[in-house]
Amino acid sequence: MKARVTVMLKSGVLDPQGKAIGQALDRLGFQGVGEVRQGKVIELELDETDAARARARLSEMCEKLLANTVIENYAIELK
Amino acid sequence: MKARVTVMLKSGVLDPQGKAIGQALDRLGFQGVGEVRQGKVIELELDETDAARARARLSEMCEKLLANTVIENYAIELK
Amino acid sequence: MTEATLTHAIDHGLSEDEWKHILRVMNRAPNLTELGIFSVMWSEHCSYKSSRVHLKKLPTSAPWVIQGPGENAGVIDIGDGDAIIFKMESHNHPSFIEPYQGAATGVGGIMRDVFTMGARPIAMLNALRFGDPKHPKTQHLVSGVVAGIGGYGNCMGVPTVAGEVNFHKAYNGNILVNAMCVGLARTDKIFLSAAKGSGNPVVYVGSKTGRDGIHGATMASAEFDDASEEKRPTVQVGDPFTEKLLLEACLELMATDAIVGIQDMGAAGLTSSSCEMADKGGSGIELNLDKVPCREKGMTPYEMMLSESQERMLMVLKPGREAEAEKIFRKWELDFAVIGITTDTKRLVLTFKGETVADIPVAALADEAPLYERPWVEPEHAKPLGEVAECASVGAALQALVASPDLASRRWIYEQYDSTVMADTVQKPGGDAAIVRIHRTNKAIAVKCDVTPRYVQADPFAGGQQAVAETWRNLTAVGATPLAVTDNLNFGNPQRPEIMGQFVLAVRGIGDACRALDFPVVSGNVSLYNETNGQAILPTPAIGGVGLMKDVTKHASVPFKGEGQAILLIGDTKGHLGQSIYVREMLGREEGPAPAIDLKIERRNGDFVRGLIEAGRLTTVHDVSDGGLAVALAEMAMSSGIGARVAHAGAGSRTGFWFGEDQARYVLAVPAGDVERILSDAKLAGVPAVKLGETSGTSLQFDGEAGVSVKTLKAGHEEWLPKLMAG
Amino acid sequence: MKAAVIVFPASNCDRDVAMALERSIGKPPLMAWHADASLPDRLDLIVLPGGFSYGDYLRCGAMAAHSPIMREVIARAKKGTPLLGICNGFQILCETGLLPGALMRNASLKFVSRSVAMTVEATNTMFTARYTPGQTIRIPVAHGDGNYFADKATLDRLEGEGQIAFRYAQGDNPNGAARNIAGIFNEQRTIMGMMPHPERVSEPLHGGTDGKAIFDSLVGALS
Ligand SMILES: Nc1ncnc2c1ncn2[C@@H]1O[C@H](COP(=O)(O)OP(=O)(O)O)[C@@H](O)[C@H]1O
Ligand SMILES: [Mg+2]
Repeated sequence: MKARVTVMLKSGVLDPQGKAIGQALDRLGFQGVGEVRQGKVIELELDETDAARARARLSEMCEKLLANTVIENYAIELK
Repeated sequence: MKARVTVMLKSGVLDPQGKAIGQALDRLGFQGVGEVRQGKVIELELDETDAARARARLSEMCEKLLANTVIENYAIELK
Repeated sequence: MTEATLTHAIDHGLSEDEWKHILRVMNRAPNLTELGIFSVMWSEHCSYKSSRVHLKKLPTSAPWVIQGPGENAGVIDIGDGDAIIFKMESHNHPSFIEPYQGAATGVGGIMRDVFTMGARPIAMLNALRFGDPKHPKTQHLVSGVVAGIGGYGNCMGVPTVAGEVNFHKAYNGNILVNAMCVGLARTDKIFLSAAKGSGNPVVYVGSKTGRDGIHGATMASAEFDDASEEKRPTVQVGDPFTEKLLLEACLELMATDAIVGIQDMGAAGLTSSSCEMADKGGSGIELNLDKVPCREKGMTPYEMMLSESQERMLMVLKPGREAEAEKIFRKWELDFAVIGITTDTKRLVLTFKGETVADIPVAALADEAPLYERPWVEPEHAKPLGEVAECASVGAALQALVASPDLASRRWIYEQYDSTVMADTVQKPGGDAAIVRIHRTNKAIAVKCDVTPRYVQADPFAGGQQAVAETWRNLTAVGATPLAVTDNLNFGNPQRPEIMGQFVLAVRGIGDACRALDFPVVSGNVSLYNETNGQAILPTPAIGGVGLMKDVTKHASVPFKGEGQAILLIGDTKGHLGQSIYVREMLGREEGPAPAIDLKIERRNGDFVRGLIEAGRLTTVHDVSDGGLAVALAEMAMSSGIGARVAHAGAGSRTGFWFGEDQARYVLAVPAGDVERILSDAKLAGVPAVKLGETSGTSLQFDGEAGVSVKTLKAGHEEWLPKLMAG
Repeated sequence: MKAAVIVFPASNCDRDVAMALERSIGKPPLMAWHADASLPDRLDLIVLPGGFSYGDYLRCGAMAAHSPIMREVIARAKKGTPLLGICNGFQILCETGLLPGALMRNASLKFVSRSVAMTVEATNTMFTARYTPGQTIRIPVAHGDGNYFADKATLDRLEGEGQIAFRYAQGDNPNGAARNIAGIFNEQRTIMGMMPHPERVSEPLHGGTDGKAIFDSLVGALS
């Protein structure tokens, strides 16, 4: 099973990278771009067929390693 | 309209971060994790209501700034 | 196996004559894998086919040279059993395509060249050339290249301590990224690349092999019809983490005596490393490609042999030592595989899935590689500069010059480089040369790289001499005794006689200066074809020098140390304005001859200054280079916040005096009471020396003009690059 | 005094901090490899050095925080063994939760390597006793992720409880850190994490010795 974990900074935590992208887009002439946030995406292959079990394992990976929950949220998608 | 751009290294391009994450998961005792790849995700607000136009603008942003198409692929999702 | 044809050969960048030559030495048509191997080994990059005849004429020996050109890097003796191993290398084209990764992998590559010989890297330098600051690509390239150099070097924990940066429109389509690595080893623990002996295991260590860097053109062959564009990344991604592990693992193994020979897999990876090791060892090598650690499925022998995946090494071990070596590499979580054996056949034999897929006499790849004496013409001599109007205000001109592209502060760049890791950096970026102490000793090396491309363009011979002289001068200015250089010769298309002429003459100039200054060339790199649509770069033979200071506490630096000190000028000032920054920036003229070089005078003046530093009589020195005397004084003032009052002290125009770029000059600041003795010592040594004025206040005052505030000068100087980079 | 420096894959200031410790203690510290699961019984100080452990991939310090030896380090720290984390070591301490907050990407988005001015905020600790209260010192930073972040309540608590060790001088904050924080303590003041590199200004040839007081303070308190 393929999974995708998206890790984003919590709202309220300043995201200078997102801000810099927004400014660069503006300089390049792209108008009407509102807030920009940048995060990480991690794609993994899991040898798991059960979705619930896969989710549980992925949550554990996120809590332990993939995200720093002091500053980041994560979301899990299975494909 | 909200959009999400995912930028991943092309397959075949070495992804040292993905590799290191895979090894770290393994050390943490998560077994059965296959290939791991890490990429970027960029979430944007666009003042656009037409999906086709939004896509076109996002593609242009990717080509010009968000992705380095020499080594990266990008995917666009509208929400 | 598909037999290769002339068309394949041409697709691989070989000429028809070279193809015929292959048929002759092979006595048959090669297959595609073999052709790929020939194309790489006979490429300009590996064979130096256009440059070798000329490089042979460079001076390469001195009593302190342990290893000259020909190995992965040059080695010099710095006493007490310590050796310095160093080399410079270019990553120009990849950095233009993908600035971050191109520059990063350039740094990684040159580090491997140095640690493969047994040295721990202790200092990094970089010589960068970008296009016109206003060119739409420049900002992106600067930011990517600098981040890439920092990203890799910082992670490795090696301080990046010096470099140089120029901007010129001639580099719009071809930037230059030259990185230099300096390492420290013991003289009795230097590792060479010869694969000596027969029956010794050939071992692959480091990262896995992927399809990195296999070039589009060479991929156009039938064997890969199903390989999609996706599968053929031509830009390599660096993994400094793995490189750091590889460094530590190699040094750990090198502490034993298990290694016969070792060589990094640089450009042309497995092909060049195995061929060169066999060639140097007078042996043969047989590789079983099934054993090569691969990152992707279905890799062909052709791909494995041509891959430029980074962070890999090839070693030949003494038989029976495999387990011990493997244990070390496993500890560092690196791939380790015995992939072959040395033989006495003097052939490179590759097997894959039980079949022989290549069988080539090693000599054919190495000794038989083509060698060209390309036709060349002497470039036209630069016309005399003609009249230059007297400048109205030295201070005002200076204010503009210190904020011009080639003179503005490089702080924005070097503050992205960790310059103090290893805790032995004594002079950080910002001095004439960087000083790095030899760990746990009281001695140090000084390092710097230099070239003034506009001089080389105007007069390749004098420009070549000048590049060496300026490097030598920068090392001298901090108090070091210059010992040896590495070079990175960046030029356009050598098949154009006028470019070849630049190359030949510049190399002669370099050789001449190195001979005169006892400053031999121990390693180097050539990068040709730096041109786009017939527009070549300025000829840019970068010189990287290393000097030694026996007592690190006796060194000099640029900033004024206090008010009331006397300012002296060492060396003769004729007021040479040809090719100066002044006429370029203030008058928009890139004209006139390059300054004349007199190496006897260079040496005499430099030896005098160094003698004073070594005697503990001098701690404030700055050499005079781009922008002339006024700029040198401004740099001393800006770095200290202390001003000066100085007056024209020679014949000729004020413009020439303050902004001329005559060579072999230094500015000193000394306690007022020492002036007389230093002037009389100079006279005895036959060294021109004159007092210009003294340090005072917070502004710089020339010939009684209204002073320019040092603070204002500094603001302009510091502002230019950050402004450019902020877009 | 017995000190140990933990070496992770791609630590790169381990040797530098060992030298600084050696100068202050008079003998070299023990170098402990990350894969070792145990540490010698009696240890007076554990140091997590700077560098790019695991390449700083994913997040700085994240992977090192989970390496085998960290379990032992955490156990010792909880029993009160003093722990000093410098740069990457500070990041690791935050990732393990031994210190609150997180070190985010520099606000400039660029690696920053330069000397910064900072003030000593607390001197009644084993790490900082040799400084004078409010002293301004200069120590180099070299990092890409030194932007200290914690929620308001945590920051208030750190300030209220005297858990701030160093602050960047006004106008010299190199990374955007909240409230100019350059270094912090745990509640018991047995753990200190800091972004600047004191080991790089610990002898005159470094161009400054402002960092040496940290090592001297530790020697004074622990031997
Ligand atoms: N790319 C770079 N990386 C590191 N340091 C640099 C770089 N470019 C310039 N510098 C530093 O900035 C200072 C000025 O450089 P340069 O003008 O080339 O010196 P000089 O005129 O003495 O040859 C030197 O200390 C040099 O080492
Ligand atoms: Mg200089």
